[in-house]
Amino acid sequence: MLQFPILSLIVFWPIAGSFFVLTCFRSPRLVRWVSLGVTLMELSLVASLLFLNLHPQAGPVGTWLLQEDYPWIAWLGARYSLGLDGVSLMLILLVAFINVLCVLISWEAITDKVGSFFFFILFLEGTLAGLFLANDLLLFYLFWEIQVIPMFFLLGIWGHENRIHAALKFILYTLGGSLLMLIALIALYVLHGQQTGIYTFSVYQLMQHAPFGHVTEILLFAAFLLAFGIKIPLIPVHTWLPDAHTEAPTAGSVDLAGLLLKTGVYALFRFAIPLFPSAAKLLIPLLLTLAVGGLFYAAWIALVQTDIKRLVAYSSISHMGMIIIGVALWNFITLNGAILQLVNHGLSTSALFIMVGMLDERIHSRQFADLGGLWGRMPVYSAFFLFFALSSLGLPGLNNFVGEILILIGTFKERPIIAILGFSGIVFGVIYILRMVQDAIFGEVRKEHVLWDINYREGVILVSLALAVLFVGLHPGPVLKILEHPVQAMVGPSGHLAMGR
Amino acid sequence: MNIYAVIFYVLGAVILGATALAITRRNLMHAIVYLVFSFIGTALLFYLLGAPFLAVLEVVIYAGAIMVLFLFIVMMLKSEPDHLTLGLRLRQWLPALALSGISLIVMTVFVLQAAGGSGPLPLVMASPLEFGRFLFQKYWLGVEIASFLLFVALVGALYLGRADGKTGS
Amino acid sequence: MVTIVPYSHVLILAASLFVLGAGCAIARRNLIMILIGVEIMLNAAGLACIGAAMRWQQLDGQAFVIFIMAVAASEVGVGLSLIVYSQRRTGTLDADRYDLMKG
Amino acid sequence: MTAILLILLLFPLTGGVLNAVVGRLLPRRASEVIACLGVLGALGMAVIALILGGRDTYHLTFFPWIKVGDLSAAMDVYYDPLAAVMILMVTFVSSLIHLYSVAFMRDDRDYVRYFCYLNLFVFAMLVITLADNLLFVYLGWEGMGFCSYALIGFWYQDEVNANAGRKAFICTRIGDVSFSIALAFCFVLLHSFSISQINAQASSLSPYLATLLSLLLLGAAVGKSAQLPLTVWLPDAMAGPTPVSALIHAATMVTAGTFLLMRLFPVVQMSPTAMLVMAGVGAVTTLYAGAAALAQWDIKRMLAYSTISQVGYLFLAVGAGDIVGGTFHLVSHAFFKALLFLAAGCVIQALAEEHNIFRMGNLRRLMPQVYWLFLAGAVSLSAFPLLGGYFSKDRILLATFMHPELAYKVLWFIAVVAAFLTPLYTFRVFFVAFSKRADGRRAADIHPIPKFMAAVLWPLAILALGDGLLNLPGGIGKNFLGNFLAMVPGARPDLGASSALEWSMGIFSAFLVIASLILAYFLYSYRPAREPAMVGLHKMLCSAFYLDNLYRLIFVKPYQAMAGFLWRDVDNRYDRGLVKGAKALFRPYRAMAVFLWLKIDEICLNEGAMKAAGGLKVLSSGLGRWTSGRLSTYLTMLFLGLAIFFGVLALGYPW
Repeated sequence: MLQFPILSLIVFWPIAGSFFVLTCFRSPRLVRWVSLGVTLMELSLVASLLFLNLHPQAGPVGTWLLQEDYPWIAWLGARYSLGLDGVSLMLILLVAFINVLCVLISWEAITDKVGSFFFFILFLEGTLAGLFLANDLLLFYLFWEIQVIPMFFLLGIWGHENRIHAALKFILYTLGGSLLMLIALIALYVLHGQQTGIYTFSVYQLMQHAPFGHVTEILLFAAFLLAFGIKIPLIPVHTWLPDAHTEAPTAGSVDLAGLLLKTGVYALFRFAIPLFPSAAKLLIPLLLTLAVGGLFYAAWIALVQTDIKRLVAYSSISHMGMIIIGVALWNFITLNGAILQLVNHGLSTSALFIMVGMLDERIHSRQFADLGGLWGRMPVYSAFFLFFALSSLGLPGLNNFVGEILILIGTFKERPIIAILGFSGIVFGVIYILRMVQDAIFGEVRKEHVLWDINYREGVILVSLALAVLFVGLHPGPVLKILEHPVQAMVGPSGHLAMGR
Repeated sequence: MNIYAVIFYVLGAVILGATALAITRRNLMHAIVYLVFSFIGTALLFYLLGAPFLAVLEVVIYAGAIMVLFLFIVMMLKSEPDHLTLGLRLRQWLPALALSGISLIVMTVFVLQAAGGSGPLPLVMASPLEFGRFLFQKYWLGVEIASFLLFVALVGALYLGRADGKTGS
Repeated sequence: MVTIVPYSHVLILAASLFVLGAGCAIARRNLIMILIGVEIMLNAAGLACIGAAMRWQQLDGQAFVIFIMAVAASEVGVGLSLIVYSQRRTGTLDADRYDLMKG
Repeated sequence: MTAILLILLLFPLTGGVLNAVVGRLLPRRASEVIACLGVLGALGMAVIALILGGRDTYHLTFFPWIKVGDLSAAMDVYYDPLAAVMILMVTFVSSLIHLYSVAFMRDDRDYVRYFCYLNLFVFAMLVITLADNLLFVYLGWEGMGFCSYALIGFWYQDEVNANAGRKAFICTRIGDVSFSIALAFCFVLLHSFSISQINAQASSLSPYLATLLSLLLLGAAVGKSAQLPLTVWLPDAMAGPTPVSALIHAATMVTAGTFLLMRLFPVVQMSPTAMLVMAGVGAVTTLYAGAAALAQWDIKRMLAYSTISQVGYLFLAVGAGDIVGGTFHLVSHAFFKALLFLAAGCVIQALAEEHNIFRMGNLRRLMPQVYWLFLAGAVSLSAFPLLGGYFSKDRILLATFMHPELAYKVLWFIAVVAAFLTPLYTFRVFFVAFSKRADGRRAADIHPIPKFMAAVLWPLAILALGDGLLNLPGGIGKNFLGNFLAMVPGARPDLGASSALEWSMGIFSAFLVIASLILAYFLYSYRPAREPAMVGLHKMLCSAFYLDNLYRLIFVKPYQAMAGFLWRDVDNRYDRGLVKGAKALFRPYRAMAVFLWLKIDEICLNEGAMKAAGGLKVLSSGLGRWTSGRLSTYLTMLFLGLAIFFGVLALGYPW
């Protein structure tokens, strides 16, 4: 249907690259350069989409910028259909950008079994790109399941002290949730089939279904919500995240925080809510309480962490709470803000994890008791650390502020109380971030270490991230323009959650 | 109830009796000899059911080759007689009997109920020539594969059976 | 046209033979007897095929018996050599003594 | 006009960024020059803008920032006389401070970081003064909050400074919450962020909403200008270098709050109740801070409290509806307070970081130049007749007195008492520190400070003293500032008070100041003052009515009961691993967080999930027993499967 299947290329190029990397595992140096080449190629591919001045065209599976739709399992009605719109374009751009950084960070950090490490990283990148592009429910579920495996190995093999426990918990949580989702998915498939006679997995058709019985709709939505809630993570099911982060290698936790959390939110607003609008409408209060609860709960706990990586992990839970407020309210401004905040969180939290990783490389410990007074001996590092800490606490002029303001002002229109809670939630955010900054950089030196400032490679990573953060912060125009059309399509003309058709 | 039906039931009885005896013998030699009788009975039945070539084949392969092989192995190993006491050790046979009983009953009920199965069998004989031509026309590939299978079995048996120093008892 | 016994009786005969074979395979402890049980089962299958061939006047059933015999022969060959091989190593033919796979 | 203002904004920004990026590579002199140029350039631009702009207002857009649906925030500027006066004052005072700090930080290694933050600070303040879009103001607002955090905690080596910086940031951030809510209110009610449109639509607001909105704005201003109840952070902010304190507490940060209220005066004007609350907060804070300043032994903390009280006057002025008086006092306060701070800086550096006034003395003879500068500042602060602050403070008192409502008479009385206290605490410090004392300082232990530091203060001194000319009630400079600000919405050039009332008020306040001066002379200069013991009334005043401890108390009581048991075991076990920085926070927050972390997060959520997983293990070991390894069991299992299969078929079969 399309002359050059660029979307499939974007999805399968990293996967092909990963297998190629696996073959040349003999020399680590070669592996590193090849994987860097693969990720850079992927980034250029995705970037080329930006300059292709695509405009949305209607296709068999709804209006997308680009779409590929081939029969996959014909008798089941599952089609291999990838669709690109503004939102997924931004997210795969984030995926490609973050993965280049992942390769660069683990240049010296990873010494044993280098070949397989980069295999998992690239494989994960491919599956993530696939997940963000898939708009066939089965294909989406396929990628959703596959992405857990490389992450599990990344955590399990190259992690820190009790990595096995963390990896086990990670896989138990994610798979538990997604099994429930599988059941819901099948139920949806069958119910839709009975209703309309055509058995298909394509989300476009599934969305046209007339609302099922009241209870079934809520049950299905709850199952989807649980699976995505675990990944986001929402409050009661978040305990795997801090462990997974503290034990993961730098590249692993950057991938985990930067990208995997996004899949949960993306799936929520791309699949769960449009598929069950009436149920979503009913569960908005629940979602909001979980989100606001998460915002305060994680911020409060982050305050007392003794391990800097755990603190950043809890901070990302708190940020995710803010994003979910935006998604739950589902009006044009908050949804725009939430999606923008997804990209921002990806940038600033990955930056923080990268910096903590660099610290770990130098001091081999993440406890606050060993840090302190870094500004004296690592001024450039500490300057960047302060910069990214500010970006994550939402200083205006940097990226998170734009997202947060959009979300909270959009929320103010419909639910002022939630917005006020959100605003005060930010204050808690300020408290624990400042505590982290003070205990890490300022204050007197607690332990003597041999410290060297950031070298050329680390410099490139941090400068590129800083530029991205500043660009989105000061000039979010182009990003918002890309997001405008898809969000308008999702929100529907009424600007609110379109009632069940 | 023509003569052929009588022969059929007699042969059936002979086969079942011989097999039943074969599987309950304590002494292996006896079991194998009874089995040979049972296979010869089956061969005759094949002949009755219009498959003369296969009847001969049955005698040659089953009664001939396989049973002789068993005899040869049993004599070679001359292991201690099977300690199965004559008295039926209930605990050992109970599961077998129970399961066999259930499945037998169900099979027979099915067979009797099944619509297409109960038609009387016309007496017609497939001559070996006709059967040979049919076999090599339609199932030439199957026969090749069967031969290859036998060849592989041969190699396997040889390999396992070789008496190198390492595995000497 | 002369007809002999109805097809169902042939099937019943084959079924009982099959059940006898299975019973032998399960009940007996001696490896050789188990192998014999399997042989009986294969033979019963052959019988059923012959009956079917006669019932529907197609030679495919009989062709199939050839393959059954081929399989049976190769199976006995390999089975017996295995038995000899293991008997030489462990000195016994009792099936229950081979329980390395426990656990 | 757009170009001028754009360059005005870009000057400090480029100065700051240049310093941050390449500052380390340049020699010390070069980075200092960049910093000073940044601010002096801005001053030049401000003057040009004043000449060209004259008295009319301009709306200029620079840069479209966020555009989502009907929410649009562009970086645009609303330049009117009020902003003109403010940017002139801010740039002038900051450039003087920059020049002063070149000398002040002469032997500090981290000068690059210092100048970078200072420039960014001035940039943020200019953004606040010029911005039209409230989001753009918020950008400046937060930027200034961050720069103050970084500058107060500049000497981060020891924990106290870093904590003070953080406390300042968090307290202002609490204020910012009400600002962001006000922001959201504006968008929801008036569908736009731009100040000019909000002012235009202000009349459409219902009284209730107008009150709510202006109270929220008041909350923001209180947070930033350290009025009650958020005054705790300002005295601690003295931990930063003195020029920073001068910049923060004289020229920029504290005035930003009142400026915001003046800028949105049409909205505030709509609700008399909000204005009364504003005036009340102002008056009470003046009295509170004035009393606290009386008992301070640290020269900088005294100046901090005096700033709080003077800013209280500004709130009183805005509350009484007199923007001209407010601006007038704001400008004069900026001059004499900057002068006092910088002079104190000279004294501190000369006496090797000595802050306690009772251990100074004989400075009149040892440092004559600083003596005269400090005297000029003190005189204009205490509103000595015909000098410095006299006319501006007198105008505010007059405006409050003339306000029709009775409540304003009470506020007027409070303000008068505070006006009486101001000369008292200023000259207390003056006499104790500078007059001859037996146990005073000797010439030997005076560290030489560069001439340049004191010299740069003279323009400030002249302006502080001559400031009254700007807006004389009568005579030649008649209402010069008032007429200039006439175009600003809500500004009334002259109060239209009868000349008799004016004269009587003037004489009354002059008499007041002289009486307080005489009292101060007797109390502190006649008999050499000893350092009073920290007990009773003195202790209460010194610690500002224990407000700081009061806050800790409010937060301690509710949690103590709940977290009782946790307090002992978890806290001790937890404390060993904790770093001192976190402990400085309010203890109950920490206990609550630890409770959440250890009890809820770790135990019930974590272990709960693990027990569920454990259940699986029990199940699987049960199954394990079946694989006994005996061949027969496997075969039986196989046959059992077949039998069951047949059984099921049999059941399903239509008999």
